[in-house]
Amino acid sequence: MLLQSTMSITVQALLFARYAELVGADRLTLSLPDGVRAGDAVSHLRRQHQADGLPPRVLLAVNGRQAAPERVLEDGDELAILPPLAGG
Amino acid sequence: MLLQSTMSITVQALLFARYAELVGADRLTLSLPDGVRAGDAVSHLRRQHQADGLPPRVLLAVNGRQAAPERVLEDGDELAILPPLAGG
Amino acid sequence: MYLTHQPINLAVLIAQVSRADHGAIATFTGAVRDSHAGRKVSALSYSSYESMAEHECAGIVRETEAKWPVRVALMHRLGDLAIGDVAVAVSVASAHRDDAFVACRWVIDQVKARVPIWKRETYADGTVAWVDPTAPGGIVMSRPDAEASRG
Amino acid sequence: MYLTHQPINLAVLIAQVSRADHGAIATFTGAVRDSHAGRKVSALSYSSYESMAEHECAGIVRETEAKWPVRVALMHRLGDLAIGDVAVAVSVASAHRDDAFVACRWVIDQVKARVPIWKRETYADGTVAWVDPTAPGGIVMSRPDAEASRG
Repeated sequence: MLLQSTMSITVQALLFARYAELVGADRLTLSLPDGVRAGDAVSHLRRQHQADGLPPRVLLAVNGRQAAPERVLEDGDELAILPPLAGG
Repeated sequence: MLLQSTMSITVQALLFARYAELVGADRLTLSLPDGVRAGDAVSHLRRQHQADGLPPRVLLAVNGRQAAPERVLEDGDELAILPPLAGG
Repeated sequence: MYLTHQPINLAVLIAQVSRADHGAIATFTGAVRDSHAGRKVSALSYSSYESMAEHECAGIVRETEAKWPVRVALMHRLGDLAIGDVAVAVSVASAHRDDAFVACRWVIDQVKARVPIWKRETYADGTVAWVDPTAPGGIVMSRPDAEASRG
Repeated sequence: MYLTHQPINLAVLIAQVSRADHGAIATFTGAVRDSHAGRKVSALSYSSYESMAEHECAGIVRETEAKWPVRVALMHRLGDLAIGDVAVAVSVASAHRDDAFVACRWVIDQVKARVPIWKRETYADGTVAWVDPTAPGGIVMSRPDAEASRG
Protein backbone atom coordinates (compact mmCIF):
# COMPACT_ATOMS: atom_id res chain seq x y z
CA MET A 1 0.00 0.00 0.00
CA LEU A 2 2.81 2.39 0.79
CA LEU A 3 4.23 1.77 -2.66
CA GLN A 4 1.05 2.37 -4.65
CA SER A 5 1.52 6.11 -4.80
CA THR A 6 3.79 7.60 -7.38
CA MET A 7 4.15 10.95 -5.60
CA SER A 8 6.37 11.09 -2.56
CA ILE A 9 6.70 13.47 0.38
CA THR A 10 9.58 14.26 2.71
CA VAL A 11 9.03 14.04 6.46
CA GLN A 12 11.47 14.83 9.25
CA ALA A 13 11.29 12.11 11.89
CA LEU A 14 12.39 13.19 15.37
CA LEU A 15 13.47 10.63 17.94
CA PHE A 16 14.01 11.33 21.60
CA ALA A 17 15.65 9.84 24.66
CA ARG A 18 15.58 6.02 24.58
CA TYR A 19 14.19 5.91 21.05
CA ALA A 20 17.04 8.07 19.74
CA GLU A 21 19.40 5.67 21.46
CA LEU A 22 17.63 2.65 19.91
CA VAL A 23 17.69 4.03 16.39
CA GLY A 24 21.12 5.64 16.75
CA ALA A 25 19.87 9.02 15.52
CA ASP A 26 17.65 11.81 16.79
CA ARG A 27 16.59 13.05 13.36
CA LEU A 28 15.98 11.17 10.11
CA THR A 29 14.71 12.45 6.79
CA LEU A 30 12.12 10.02 5.42
CA SER A 31 10.90 9.86 1.86
CA LEU A 32 7.36 8.48 1.99
CA PRO A 33 4.50 7.99 -0.46
CA ASP A 34 1.90 10.71 -0.69
CA GLY A 35 -1.06 10.06 1.61
CA VAL A 36 0.99 8.11 4.13
CA ARG A 37 -0.30 7.99 7.68
CA ALA A 38 1.80 8.71 10.79
CA GLY A 39 1.55 5.08 11.97
CA ASP A 40 2.72 3.84 8.54
CA ALA A 41 5.71 6.16 8.75
CA VAL A 42 6.71 4.51 12.02
CA SER A 43 6.39 1.05 10.43
CA HIS A 44 8.59 2.27 7.59
CA LEU A 45 11.14 3.52 10.12
CA ARG A 46 11.14 0.15 11.91
CA ARG A 47 11.87 -1.73 8.69
CA GLN A 48 14.27 0.66 6.99
CA HIS A 49 16.27 1.95 9.93
CA GLN A 50 16.88 -1.08 12.14
CA ALA A 51 14.36 0.42 14.54
CA ASP A 52 12.51 -2.79 15.35
CA GLY A 53 13.24 -2.06 19.01
CA LEU A 54 10.52 0.59 18.86
CA PRO A 55 7.45 -0.78 20.64
CA PRO A 56 4.37 -1.58 18.52
CA ARG A 57 2.47 1.39 19.90
CA VAL A 58 4.24 4.69 20.32
CA LEU A 59 3.13 8.19 21.20
CA LEU A 60 3.24 10.45 18.14
CA ALA A 61 3.23 14.16 17.48
CA VAL A 62 3.02 15.98 14.17
CA ASN A 63 4.46 19.47 14.05
CA GLY A 64 4.62 19.60 17.83
CA ARG A 65 1.05 18.50 18.57
CA GLN A 66 -0.04 15.03 19.67
CA ALA A 67 -1.39 13.08 16.72
CA ALA A 68 -3.14 9.76 16.14
CA PRO A 69 -1.48 7.05 14.01
CA GLU A 70 -4.23 7.66 11.41
CA ARG A 71 -3.09 11.23 10.84
CA VAL A 72 -2.22 11.74 7.14
CA LEU A 73 1.21 13.31 6.77
CA GLU A 74 2.01 16.18 4.46
CA ASP A 75 5.20 17.15 2.76
CA GLY A 76 7.52 18.92 5.23
CA ASP A 77 5.78 17.61 8.35
CA GLU A 78 7.81 16.99 11.49
CA LEU A 79 6.87 13.59 12.93
CA ALA A 80 8.00 13.11 16.53
CA ILE A 81 8.12 9.63 18.05
CA LEU A 82 7.87 10.02 21.79
CA PRO A 83 8.96 7.54 24.46
CA PRO A 84 6.75 7.28 27.55
CA LEU A 85 6.83 10.68 29.25
CA ALA A 86 8.86 11.05 32.42
CA GLY A 87 8.78 14.74 33.29
CA GLY A 88 8.06 16.20 36.69
CA MET B 1 -22.98 26.95 94.82
CA LEU B 2 -19.81 28.91 94.29
CA LEU B 3 -20.15 30.30 97.80
CA GLN B 4 -20.55 26.98 99.60
CA SER B 5 -16.83 26.38 99.85
CA THR B 6 -14.86 28.03 102.59
CA MET B 7 -11.46 27.50 100.92
CA SER B 8 -10.56 29.69 97.99
CA ILE B 9 -8.07 29.42 95.16
CA THR B 10 -6.38 32.03 93.01
CA VAL B 11 -6.60 31.70 89.24
CA GLN B 12 -5.02 33.89 86.58
CA ALA B 13 -7.55 34.62 83.85
CA LEU B 14 -6.06 35.47 80.46
CA LEU B 15 -8.09 37.36 77.89
CA PHE B 16 -7.12 37.78 74.25
CA ALA B 17 -7.94 39.87 71.23
CA ARG B 18 -11.60 40.92 71.20
CA TYR B 19 -12.27 39.52 74.68
CA ALA B 20 -9.41 41.56 76.16
CA GLU B 21 -10.96 44.60 74.47
CA LEU B 22 -14.43 43.72 75.86
CA VAL B 23 -13.22 43.25 79.41
CA GLY B 24 -10.69 46.06 79.26
CA ALA B 25 -7.87 43.84 80.53
CA ASP B 26 -5.79 40.96 79.25
CA ARG B 27 -5.06 39.46 82.65
CA LEU B 28 -7.17 39.31 85.82
CA THR B 29 -6.45 37.62 89.12
CA LEU B 30 -9.58 35.81 90.28
CA SER B 31 -10.24 34.55 93.76
CA LEU B 32 -12.56 31.57 93.42
CA PRO B 33 -13.98 28.89 95.71
CA ASP B 34 -12.13 25.60 95.92
CA GLY B 35 -13.51 23.05 93.47
CA VAL B 36 -14.67 25.67 91.01
CA ARG B 37 -15.03 24.58 87.40
CA ALA B 38 -13.61 26.50 84.43
CA GLY B 39 -17.10 27.34 83.15
CA ASP B 40 -18.10 28.71 86.59
CA ALA B 41 -14.99 30.90 86.58
CA VAL B 42 -16.13 32.45 83.30
CA SER B 43 -19.60 33.11 84.78
CA HIS B 44 -17.92 34.75 87.75
CA LEU B 45 -15.88 36.91 85.39
CA ARG B 46 -19.04 37.94 83.51
CA ARG B 47 -20.75 39.08 86.70
CA GLN B 48 -17.83 40.63 88.56
CA HIS B 49 -15.89 42.27 85.77
CA GLN B 50 -18.52 43.83 83.51
CA ALA B 51 -17.72 41.05 81.04
CA ASP B 52 -21.29 40.27 80.06
CA GLY B 53 -20.24 40.88 76.44
CA LEU B 54 -18.51 37.49 76.55
CA PRO B 55 -20.63 35.01 74.59
CA PRO B 56 -22.39 32.24 76.56
CA ARG B 57 -20.06 29.58 75.18
CA VAL B 58 -16.35 30.35 74.94
CA LEU B 59 -13.31 28.27 74.10
CA LEU B 60 -11.24 27.62 77.22
CA ALA B 61 -7.72 26.51 77.98
CA VAL B 62 -6.17 25.64 81.33
CA ASN B 63 -2.41 26.00 81.61
CA GLY B 64 -2.10 26.24 77.85
CA ARG B 65 -4.18 23.17 76.93
CA GLN B 66 -7.75 23.20 75.67
CA ALA B 67 -10.13 22.36 78.50
CA ALA B 68 -13.83 21.62 78.90
CA PRO B 69 -16.04 23.95 81.00
CA GLU B 70 -16.36 21.06 83.50
CA ARG B 71 -12.63 21.08 84.23
CA VAL B 72 -12.03 21.63 87.97
CA LEU B 73 -9.55 24.44 88.53
CA GLU B 74 -6.67 24.27 90.97
CA ASP B 75 -4.88 27.00 92.85
CA GLY B 76 -2.41 28.78 90.55
CA ASP B 77 -4.05 27.62 87.32
CA GLU B 78 -3.92 29.85 84.25
CA LEU B 79 -7.37 29.99 82.67
CA ALA B 80 -7.37 31.34 79.11
CA ILE B 81 -10.60 32.53 77.51
CA LEU B 82 -10.14 32.31 73.76
CA PRO B 83 -12.10 34.17 71.08
CA PRO B 84 -12.88 32.22 67.88
CA LEU B 85 -9.54 31.35 66.30
CA ALA B 86 -8.47 33.29 63.22
CA GLY B 87 -4.94 32.12 62.45
CA GLY B 88 -3.63 31.11 59.09
CA MET C 1 9.63 27.75 67.52
CA TYR C 2 6.67 28.04 65.17
CA LEU C 3 5.79 31.68 65.81
CA THR C 4 7.83 34.63 64.67
CA HIS C 5 7.60 38.40 64.64
CA GLN C 6 10.01 38.52 61.69
CA PRO C 7 9.24 38.06 57.97
CA ILE C 8 8.97 34.36 57.08
CA ASN C 9 11.78 33.09 54.89
CA LEU C 10 10.27 30.42 52.65
CA ALA C 11 13.64 29.17 51.41
CA VAL C 12 14.69 28.42 54.98
CA LEU C 13 11.42 26.59 55.63
CA ILE C 14 11.78 24.45 52.52
CA ALA C 15 15.44 23.71 53.28
CA GLN C 16 14.31 22.53 56.72
CA VAL C 17 12.28 19.65 55.23
CA SER C 18 14.37 18.87 52.15
CA ARG C 19 16.14 15.54 52.18
CA ALA C 20 17.76 13.53 49.44
CA ASP C 21 15.07 10.85 49.68
CA HIS C 22 12.14 13.29 49.84
CA GLY C 23 11.71 14.57 46.30
CA ALA C 24 8.19 16.00 46.53
CA ILE C 25 7.62 19.19 48.49
CA ALA C 26 4.22 20.84 48.84
CA THR C 27 4.26 24.32 50.31
CA PHE C 28 1.41 26.58 51.34
CA THR C 29 1.72 30.27 52.05
CA GLY C 30 -1.06 32.49 53.27
CA ALA C 31 -0.45 36.15 52.56
CA VAL C 32 -2.33 39.22 53.73
CA ARG C 33 -5.05 40.16 51.24
CA ASP C 34 -6.02 43.72 50.41
CA SER C 35 -9.71 43.16 51.07
CA HIS C 36 -11.89 41.18 53.45
CA ALA C 37 -15.61 41.05 54.12
CA GLY C 38 -16.08 43.55 51.30
CA ARG C 39 -13.81 46.13 52.93
CA LYS C 40 -10.46 47.44 51.79
CA VAL C 41 -7.82 46.34 54.30
CA SER C 42 -5.07 48.84 55.06
CA ALA C 43 -3.31 47.21 58.03
CA LEU C 44 -3.40 43.92 59.85
CA SER C 45 -2.10 42.58 63.14
CA TYR C 46 -1.88 39.02 64.51
CA SER C 47 -1.82 38.27 68.23
CA SER C 48 -1.58 34.93 69.97
CA TYR C 49 -1.64 32.98 73.21
CA GLU C 50 1.94 32.15 72.43
CA SER C 51 2.76 29.32 74.81
CA MET C 52 -0.36 27.40 73.81
CA ALA C 53 0.11 28.23 70.13
CA GLU C 54 3.65 26.85 70.15
CA HIS C 55 2.38 23.70 71.86
CA GLU C 56 -0.43 23.25 69.33
CA CYS C 57 1.90 23.81 66.37
CA ALA C 58 4.34 21.23 67.73
CA GLY C 59 1.43 18.81 68.14
CA ILE C 60 0.25 19.36 64.57
CA VAL C 61 3.74 18.73 63.20
CA ARG C 62 4.19 15.62 65.33
CA GLU C 63 0.77 14.21 64.40
CA THR C 64 1.29 14.89 60.70
CA GLU C 65 4.65 13.14 60.69
CA ALA C 66 3.00 10.18 62.44
CA LYS C 67 0.07 10.00 59.96
CA TRP C 68 2.13 10.25 56.76
CA PRO C 69 5.76 9.52 55.78
CA VAL C 70 6.57 13.23 55.59
CA ARG C 71 8.67 15.96 57.12
CA VAL C 72 6.85 19.15 58.11
CA ALA C 73 7.96 22.74 58.64
CA LEU C 74 5.50 25.36 59.88
CA MET C 75 5.79 29.05 60.69
CA HIS C 76 3.16 31.64 61.64
CA ARG C 77 3.94 35.31 61.84
CA LEU C 78 2.67 37.62 64.60
CA GLY C 79 2.52 41.40 65.01
CA ASP C 80 1.89 44.04 62.38
CA LEU C 81 1.83 42.86 58.77
CA ALA C 82 1.51 44.70 55.47
CA ILE C 83 -0.63 43.69 52.48
CA GLY C 84 1.15 40.86 50.68
CA ASP C 85 3.21 39.77 53.69
CA VAL C 86 3.25 36.03 54.34
CA ALA C 87 1.30 35.30 57.53
CA VAL C 88 1.64 31.52 57.58
CA ALA C 89 3.78 29.03 55.70
CA VAL C 90 3.73 25.23 55.68
CA SER C 91 6.19 23.06 53.84
CA VAL C 92 5.81 19.28 53.62
CA ALA C 93 8.37 16.97 52.03
CA SER C 94 7.77 13.36 51.11
CA ALA C 95 9.01 10.72 48.73
CA HIS C 96 5.75 11.04 46.79
CA ARG C 97 3.56 13.97 45.89
CA ASP C 98 0.27 12.46 47.07
CA ASP C 99 1.42 12.40 50.67
CA ALA C 100 3.03 15.82 50.39
CA PHE C 101 -0.16 17.47 49.10
CA VAL C 102 -2.56 15.72 51.48
CA ALA C 103 -0.39 16.34 54.54
CA CYS C 104 0.26 19.99 53.63
CA ARG C 105 -3.45 20.59 53.31
CA TRP C 106 -4.09 18.86 56.62
CA VAL C 107 -1.50 20.99 58.42
CA ILE C 108 -2.96 24.32 57.30
CA ASP C 109 -6.49 23.16 58.15
CA GLN C 110 -5.31 22.11 61.61
CA VAL C 111 -3.52 25.42 62.15
CA LYS C 112 -6.73 27.27 61.43
CA ALA C 113 -8.74 24.97 63.70
CA ARG C 114 -6.43 24.61 66.71
CA VAL C 115 -3.81 27.32 67.06
CA PRO C 116 -4.84 30.28 69.26
CA ILE C 117 -4.07 33.20 66.96
CA TRP C 118 -6.27 36.24 66.30
CA LYS C 119 -6.36 38.78 63.53
CA ARG C 120 -7.22 42.47 63.83
CA GLU C 121 -7.93 44.29 60.57
CA THR C 122 -7.83 48.04 60.02
CA TYR C 123 -9.79 49.19 56.99
CA ALA C 124 -9.19 52.07 54.60
CA ASP C 125 -12.13 53.97 56.18
CA GLY C 126 -10.40 53.85 59.59
CA THR C 127 -12.70 51.25 61.15
CA VAL C 128 -11.22 48.25 62.91
CA ALA C 129 -12.53 44.69 63.25
CA TRP C 130 -11.59 41.33 64.71
CA VAL C 131 -11.71 38.49 62.23
CA ASP C 132 -14.19 35.90 63.50
CA PRO C 133 -14.96 32.97 61.18
CA THR C 134 -17.99 32.12 63.37
CA ALA C 135 -19.59 35.58 63.00
CA PRO C 136 -21.99 36.57 60.22
CA GLY C 137 -19.82 38.29 57.62
CA GLY C 138 -16.64 36.93 59.19
CA ILE C 139 -15.80 39.95 61.31
CA VAL C 140 -16.85 41.65 64.55
CA MET C 141 -16.27 45.38 64.68
CA SER C 142 -13.86 46.59 67.30
CA ARG C 143 -15.32 49.05 69.83
CA PRO C 144 -12.53 49.74 72.29
CA ASP C 145 -13.82 53.27 73.09
CA ALA C 146 -17.44 52.23 73.60
CA GLU C 147 -16.37 49.37 75.89
CA ALA C 148 -13.91 51.48 77.85
CA SER C 149 -16.52 54.19 78.48
CA ARG C 150 -18.88 51.63 80.05
CA GLY C 151 -16.67 50.93 83.05
CA MET D 1 9.05 30.09 28.65
CA TYR D 2 8.37 27.12 30.92
CA LEU D 3 11.61 25.23 30.35
CA THR D 4 14.98 26.27 31.65
CA HIS D 5 18.53 24.95 31.79
CA GLN D 6 19.22 27.14 34.83
CA PRO D 7 18.40 26.43 38.49
CA ILE D 8 14.76 27.24 39.27
CA ASN D 9 14.29 30.24 41.53
CA LEU D 10 11.22 29.51 43.62
CA ALA D 11 10.96 33.07 44.96
CA VAL D 12 10.68 34.39 41.42
CA LEU D 13 8.00 31.82 40.59
CA ILE D 14 5.94 32.71 43.65
CA ALA D 15 6.34 36.45 43.00
CA GLN D 16 5.01 35.82 39.50
CA VAL D 17 1.61 34.67 40.82
CA SER D 18 1.35 36.81 43.96
CA ARG D 19 -1.29 39.50 43.90
CA ALA D 20 -2.84 41.57 46.65
CA ASP D 21 -6.19 39.79 46.24
CA HIS D 22 -4.72 36.26 46.01
CA GLY D 23 -3.77 35.37 49.59
CA ALA D 24 -3.42 31.59 49.25
CA ILE D 25 -0.46 30.17 47.37
CA ALA D 26 0.14 26.44 46.94
CA THR D 27 3.53 25.50 45.57
CA PHE D 28 4.89 22.14 44.49
CA THR D 29 8.53 21.37 43.90
CA GLY D 30 9.89 18.09 42.63
CA ALA D 31 13.54 17.58 43.49
CA VAL D 32 15.96 14.91 42.32
CA ARG D 33 15.94 11.97 44.73
CA ASP D 34 19.02 9.97 45.63
CA SER D 35 17.45 6.63 44.81
CA HIS D 36 15.00 5.19 42.30
CA ALA D 37 13.84 1.69 41.49
CA GLY D 38 15.98 0.43 44.37
CA ARG D 39 19.17 1.89 42.91
CA LYS D 40 21.36 4.69 44.21
CA VAL D 41 21.18 7.59 41.77
CA SER D 42 24.40 9.52 41.19
CA ALA D 43 23.47 11.73 38.23
CA LEU D 44 20.39 12.68 36.30
CA SER D 45 19.61 14.39 33.02
CA TYR D 46 16.33 15.69 31.58
CA SER D 47 15.77 16.07 27.84
CA SER D 48 12.73 17.34 26.00
CA TYR D 49 10.98 17.95 22.71
CA GLU D 50 11.21 21.59 23.60
CA SER D 51 8.83 23.28 21.16
CA MET D 52 6.04 20.82 21.97
CA ALA D 53 6.84 20.92 25.71
CA GLU D 54 6.54 24.71 25.77
CA HIS D 55 3.23 24.47 23.94
CA GLU D 56 1.87 21.85 26.35
CA CYS D 57 2.97 23.84 29.41
CA ALA D 58 1.29 26.97 28.06
CA GLY D 59 -1.86 24.91 27.47
CA ILE D 60 -1.83 23.52 31.01
CA VAL D 61 -1.45 27.01 32.50
CA ARG D 62 -4.21 28.41 30.29
CA GLU D 63 -6.60 25.53 31.05
CA THR D 64 -5.94 25.73 34.79
CA GLU D 65 -6.61 29.45 34.88
CA ALA D 66 -9.87 28.79 32.99
CA LYS D 67 -11.00 25.97 35.33
CA TRP D 68 -10.28 27.78 38.63
CA PRO D 69 -9.95 31.43 39.73
CA VAL D 70 -6.18 31.12 40.06
CA ARG D 71 -2.90 32.36 38.70
CA VAL D 72 -0.35 29.71 37.73
CA ALA D 73 3.43 29.73 37.35
CA LEU D 74 5.25 26.65 36.08
CA MET D 75 8.89 25.86 35.39
CA HIS D 76 10.64 22.62 34.42
CA ARG D 77 14.38 22.28 34.36
CA LEU D 78 16.32 20.46 31.62
CA GLY D 79 19.89 19.22 31.32
CA ASP D 80 22.13 17.76 34.00
CA LEU D 81 20.85 17.96 37.57
CA ALA D 82 22.39 17.01 40.89
CA ILE D 83 20.67 15.19 43.76
CA GLY D 84 18.42 17.68 45.55
CA ASP D 85 18.10 20.04 42.59
CA VAL D 86 14.57 21.20 41.84
CA ALA D 87 13.43 19.64 38.56
CA VAL D 88 9.92 21.09 38.41
CA ALA D 89 8.10 23.81 40.30
CA VAL D 90 4.44 24.87 40.21
CA SER D 91 3.02 27.82 42.08
CA VAL D 92 -0.71 28.56 42.17
CA ALA D 93 -2.22 31.63 43.80
CA SER D 94 -5.89 32.08 44.59
CA ALA D 95 -8.13 33.99 46.93
CA HIS D 96 -8.86 30.72 48.75
CA ARG D 97 -6.73 27.74 49.65
CA ASP D 98 -9.09 25.08 48.29
CA ASP D 99 -8.67 26.30 44.74
CA ALA D 100 -4.94 26.82 45.19
CA PHE D 101 -4.37 23.24 46.41
CA VAL D 102 -6.63 21.54 43.87
CA ALA D 103 -5.30 23.51 40.92
CA CYS D 104 -1.66 23.05 41.96
CA ARG D 105 -2.18 19.31 42.16
CA TRP D 106 -3.88 19.30 38.76
CA VAL D 107 -1.03 21.20 37.14
CA ILE D 108 1.68 18.80 38.30
CA ASP D 109 -0.42 15.79 37.29
CA GLN D 110 -0.95 17.32 33.83
CA VAL D 111 2.76 18.07 33.46
CA LYS D 112 3.56 14.44 34.09
CA ALA D 113 0.86 13.26 31.70
CA ARG D 114 1.32 15.65 28.76
CA VAL D 115 4.69 17.36 28.60
CA PRO D 116 7.30 15.57 26.46
CA ILE D 117 10.21 15.37 28.88
CA TRP D 118 12.46 12.38 29.53
CA LYS D 119 14.74 11.45 32.37
CA ARG D 120 18.03 9.56 32.16
CA GLU D 121 19.43 8.26 35.43
CA THR D 122 23.01 7.24 36.11
CA TYR D 123 23.42 4.94 39.10
CA ALA D 124 26.25 4.61 41.59
CA ASP D 125 27.27 1.28 39.95
CA GLY D 126 27.80 3.05 36.61
CA THR D 127 24.70 1.66 34.90
CA VAL D 128 22.34 4.02 33.10
CA ALA D 129 18.57 3.81 32.61
CA TRP D 130 15.69 5.73 31.08
CA VAL D 131 12.84 6.39 33.46
CA ASP D 132 9.69 4.81 32.01
CA PRO D 133 6.58 4.88 34.20
CA THR D 134 4.98 2.30 31.88
CA ALA D 135 7.79 -0.25 32.31
CA PRO D 136 7.92 -2.92 35.03
CA GLY D 137 10.10 -1.41 37.75
CA GLY D 138 9.79 2.05 36.26
CA ILE D 139 13.01 2.04 34.27
CA VAL D 140 14.45 0.62 31.05
CA MET D 141 18.21 0.08 31.06
CA SER D 142 20.17 2.09 28.57
CA ARG D 143 22.20 0.05 26.06
CA PRO D 144 23.75 2.57 23.70
CA ASP D 145 26.78 0.34 22.94
CA ALA D 146 24.75 -2.79 22.29
CA GLU D 147 22.43 -0.93 19.97
CA ALA D 148 25.20 0.89 18.13
CA SER D 149 27.06 -2.38 17.48
CA ARG D 150 23.99 -3.90 15.78
CA GLY D 151 24.06 -1.57 12.79
